[in-house]
Amino acid sequence: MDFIAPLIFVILAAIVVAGGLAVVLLPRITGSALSMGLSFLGMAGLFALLGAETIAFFQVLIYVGAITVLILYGVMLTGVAPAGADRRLFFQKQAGWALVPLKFVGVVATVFALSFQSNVVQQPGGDLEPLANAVFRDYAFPFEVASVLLLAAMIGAIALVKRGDD
Amino acid sequence: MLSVPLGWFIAVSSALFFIGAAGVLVRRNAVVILMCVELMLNAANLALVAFSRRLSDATPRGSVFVIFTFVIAAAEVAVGLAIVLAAYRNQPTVEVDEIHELKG
Amino acid sequence: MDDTTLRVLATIVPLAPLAAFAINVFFGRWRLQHLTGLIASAALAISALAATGILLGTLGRHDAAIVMLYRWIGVGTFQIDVSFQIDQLSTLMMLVVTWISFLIHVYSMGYMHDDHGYWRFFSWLPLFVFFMLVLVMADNYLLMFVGWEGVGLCSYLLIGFWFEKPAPQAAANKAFWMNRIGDWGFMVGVILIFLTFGSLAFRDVFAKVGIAQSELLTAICLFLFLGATGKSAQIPLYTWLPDAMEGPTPVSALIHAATMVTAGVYMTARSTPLFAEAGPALLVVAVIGTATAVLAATIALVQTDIKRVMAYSTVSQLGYMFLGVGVGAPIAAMFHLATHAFFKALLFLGSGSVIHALGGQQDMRHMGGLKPKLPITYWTMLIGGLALAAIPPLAGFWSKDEIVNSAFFRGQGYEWFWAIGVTTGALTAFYTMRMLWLTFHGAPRDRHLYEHAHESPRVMTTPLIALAVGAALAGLVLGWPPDAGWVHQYLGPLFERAEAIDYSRIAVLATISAVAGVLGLGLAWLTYARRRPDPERVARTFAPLYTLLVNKWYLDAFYDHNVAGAFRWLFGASWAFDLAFIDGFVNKLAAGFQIGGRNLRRLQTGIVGNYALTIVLGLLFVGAAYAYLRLRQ
Amino acid sequence: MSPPGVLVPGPFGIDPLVWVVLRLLIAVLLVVGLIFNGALLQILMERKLQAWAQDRVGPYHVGPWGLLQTFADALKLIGKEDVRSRFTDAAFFLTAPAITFTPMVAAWVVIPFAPGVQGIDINIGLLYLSSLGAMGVLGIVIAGWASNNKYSLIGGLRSAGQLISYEVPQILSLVTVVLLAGSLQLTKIATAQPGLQLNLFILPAAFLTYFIAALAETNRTPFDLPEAESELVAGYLTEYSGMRWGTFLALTEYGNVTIVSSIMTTLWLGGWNGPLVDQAPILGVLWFTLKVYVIIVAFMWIRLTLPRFRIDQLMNFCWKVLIPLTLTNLFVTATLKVALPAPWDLIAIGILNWGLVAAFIVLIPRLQRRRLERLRERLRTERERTLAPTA
Repeated sequence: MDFIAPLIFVILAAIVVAGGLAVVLLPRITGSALSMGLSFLGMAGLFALLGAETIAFFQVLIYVGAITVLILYGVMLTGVAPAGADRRLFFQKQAGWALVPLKFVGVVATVFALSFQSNVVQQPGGDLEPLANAVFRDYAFPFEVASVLLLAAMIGAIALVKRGDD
Repeated sequence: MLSVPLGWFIAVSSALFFIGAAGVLVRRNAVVILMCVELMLNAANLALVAFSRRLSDATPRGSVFVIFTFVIAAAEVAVGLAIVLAAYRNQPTVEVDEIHELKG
Repeated sequence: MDDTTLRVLATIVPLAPLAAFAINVFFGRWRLQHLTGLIASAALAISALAATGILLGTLGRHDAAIVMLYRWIGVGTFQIDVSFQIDQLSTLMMLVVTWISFLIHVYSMGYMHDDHGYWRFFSWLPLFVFFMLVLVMADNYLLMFVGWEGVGLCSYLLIGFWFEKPAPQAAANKAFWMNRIGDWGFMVGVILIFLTFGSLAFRDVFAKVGIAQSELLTAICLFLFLGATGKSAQIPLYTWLPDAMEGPTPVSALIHAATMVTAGVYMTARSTPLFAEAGPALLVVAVIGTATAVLAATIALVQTDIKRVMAYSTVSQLGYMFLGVGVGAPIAAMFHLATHAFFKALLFLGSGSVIHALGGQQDMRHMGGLKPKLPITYWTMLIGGLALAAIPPLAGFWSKDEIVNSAFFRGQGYEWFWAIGVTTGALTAFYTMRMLWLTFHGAPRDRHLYEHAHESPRVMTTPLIALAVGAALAGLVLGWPPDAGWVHQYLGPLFERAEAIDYSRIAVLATISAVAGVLGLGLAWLTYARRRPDPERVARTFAPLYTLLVNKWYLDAFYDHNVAGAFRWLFGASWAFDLAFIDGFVNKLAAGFQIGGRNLRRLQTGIVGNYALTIVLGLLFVGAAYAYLRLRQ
Repeated sequence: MSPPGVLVPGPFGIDPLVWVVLRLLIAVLLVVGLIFNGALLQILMERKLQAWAQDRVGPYHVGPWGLLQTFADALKLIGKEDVRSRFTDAAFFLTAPAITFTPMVAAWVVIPFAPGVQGIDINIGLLYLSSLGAMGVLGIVIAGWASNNKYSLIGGLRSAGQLISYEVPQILSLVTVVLLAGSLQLTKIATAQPGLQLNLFILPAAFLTYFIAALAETNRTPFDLPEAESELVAGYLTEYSGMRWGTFLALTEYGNVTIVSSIMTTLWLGGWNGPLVDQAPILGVLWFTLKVYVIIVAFMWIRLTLPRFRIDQLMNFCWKVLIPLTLTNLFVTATLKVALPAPWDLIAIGILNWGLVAAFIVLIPRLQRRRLERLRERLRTERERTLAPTA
């Protein structure tokens, strides 16, 4: 069975990275949104592989179920602009110029990361209870603050998109 | 039974992070930029969970931070989209380099 | 009683009023309307029965039971629980609060019957009871503070109940501000307690009382007492209470006579272990209490508004309670608190009944001769008045006497407190008699009102009778024999006995104060019934004194002009300073930034991508620097 | 059932590795069979019930009493020509049915039919089900988008709004039950309701809110706005035909109905619990199926009884009625659970829950009546204003 976990990992990692690349490279914005959803799903799979099932399902619930749909909503409400990539090129050039060292650093980081050879340990019994204990006991106060943040974001979003006349 | 080295996860995480960062730089559509930011957040999440599982404390601190990241991501998308919509209503475009009304 | 039953009962006691509040505030407006009063009263009945159950179940018990509901705050070592301390003190308070509240709720169903804010009234009133119960049941200072603020809020809401009129609004604001000053003191006290003892739970703090420096402890106690003066209307923060009479009369009876204003006394009694070690703090309490008692009693002599007489009387009686705590007799203070709750609630409700009968007229100069018209009100108020005047064997006599006697037995110059207390007792008797006479006896001064006066409905008179029975008998039942009565045996284990009691002299002292009371009564009767001396002539003869009293010793005016003026001056000065220095500096700085910004704004392209690029470049720089430092190691 | 990934020897001496694969195959076949047959059965049931309620005969041509009608329909759908408009967005148009169908199938994994008869008994079963429920929205939005048709787009967007909104009361109702059971594991929740101590009696308000939210989540009447034929033709389904349509409507919708019914059965009706289950665990499947079908019939009954909401009513109902109600319920339940000791909390929670149900039943007609009156009032004043100059 030793080969199964790496195999699953490779498949999921491919999904995640390919999805991420598609987000950036696909010309159509709906395509980007869907590939983002795919990438998120793969990420959920990676979480599950790490033994963090609770996080994995939260990932599906929040990212796939809510954020992707929200983004699709945004896409549909703003209309799909034609992919006019050739209107103002100077910025793209700058970015491309910046990408060279960026990619270089990325590669270095990847190589560096591959030197972490110790295996990830999987604890028995899932991560629900330790997570719940941590969030609601040790991190109760930050959790409350986070909920206030969400509330503020919600009110802010409503205030931003509310039209003056209704 | 799980025999995937930690480094692999970190490698995927960093790859996704830089893909996201590149997307933020290259794409001009504000909604796509939002998506790329989400990708970067996700990459960070993966690193957090991976390290957290590796450390195997009694309290999975990394996972807790991931939950906070979820909150931040949700808030960020809500507010970000609201801003994009408001800007779109003002001037029907979502290309970030055409929205520079606030330029001083 | 086993723990589970106790837990359930202790939860029911505060939750029943809270539930009534929740139901009434959410549904009262549309669906329940005139059921709200019934709901609130029923909830209070449940609460009162549960409190009685707790009393019966814990009678033999000497240690405090802690009922922990849940951990409220647990951040590191800072741990606050929502938990109740059920001991003799809190049980006594629970009983007083729930039963008096129940009677007043029933009374209010009649009194507020035609008010369009009926449901609102019966939403705030149970909410008040809930907070009051939290205050008295709390086992730590922070939870107590929650109740403390909560009752303040409800007091504010209920004083300003008729907010469409300007006077209640102003009174509510005044009460709020005055209380704010006191609450500030209380809050500082609580913070100091936490910093000193590292805990806020009563049992931890009292156990560790020895570790604090004496000066610090004195400061803590004085700050706590500042809070008490605010809530319990003592000098210097008493002026809000008479104005609070703008609220509906049941509110005055419940909040501003029987329960909330006694919170300060309760808190001070609860903190006795702190005060006992705190050097001069107790003396301050005693002095302030006595001064307030005298001052308020003298003002009450000349008031013409029936409710204001009561209000100043309340301030004065609260002064007595603080005197009791101050001379080291918290049991006597609590005893007086309990009996006072009965007779003062009774007097307020009775005057409410009179006001109700006269269609809202509160001025005693328009009353008179109402005795045949309002027989039940008259007789019950007479009992209440005599109890207030401390005529034996009514309730007030036993408790007040005990307070002043404790001062006497303390010796060492404390006899002065006794002398002032007894004199004030005579004053009390005088204004009580004056109030009763002007209201019920003599010739009717306003024919029209007199003709239309009518006795209140059953729902209002029944609580009056119940309270009258309490006012008549509570002292004897709870306090006989002196210093060894039920209340002493019950509360005894909580407080160390301050002084040895010389029983042979009690009889003499009691006779003296009884005589003082009768003297006061007689003098008032002579003055107002026989007109010998004629009150108007007395007022003319002692014109300066009379003016002083009518103007409430000019203290209100002093606050309005001097204190407020001083603050206004301070604010003006700080504003000027602000303009000249801080703003000037900021303006210069801003000018500098403006020039800089004019030149730097070229960096601002307005293109988001550029900014993102800058961020990435910064990130790269930081990463490179980190890598360089790591590699050099 | 054994935890995933652990090799257990199969029956009849089958090799462990082979047994893993075999078990997977059997499970997949079982679930697929269940879904297909369930959908066929339920469509027939619904049509027969509708006919019965409307005093008609219903399908009766194919097979005895029309029993084979839906099989014939299915055959027709599969055999139909695959028609697709040229202006649709091919890739998305083709994947959308799969996106909604897949999470529905995946959800069956954790449904506990009887002790031991369950795909996998994970300790976060409810979270799993909720997250899968959230995924289905994506397919509907994509379908609406890819159809390149205004009706479809509006249907898809409406659906997304509806599903996201109603997810809130749905999950809040679930959390209320989880609070009492103290677990997210479906089997534990089911076994926490011994005998007649069903959650239905303790938490009827949560059941009611979940039921309503589930109606909305499965796009059933009175919440079937996304496919409201009178205003949107067929909503996001307009451009679909053949088996793609069948996957969307027949399989996914009925499959989702079955799943939410199973969740309700497990959470509120005690799952497989019933007479004689201790002796013969396999009987649990029977009880479970019976309970599920009772709820499904209730779904159909509601469809027969109630007219459709308007979109603003739908949103108002969710945000102004359902969410406050579920929040109150959750808050009260949590408070009581913490505040009171063991036997008392259940009693108090039960009483309060029934009170909430009563309040809900009293309140809703009142609110509706008031809305109606206000509407009439407005119409009348408007009419008067327009008529005034002529009169």
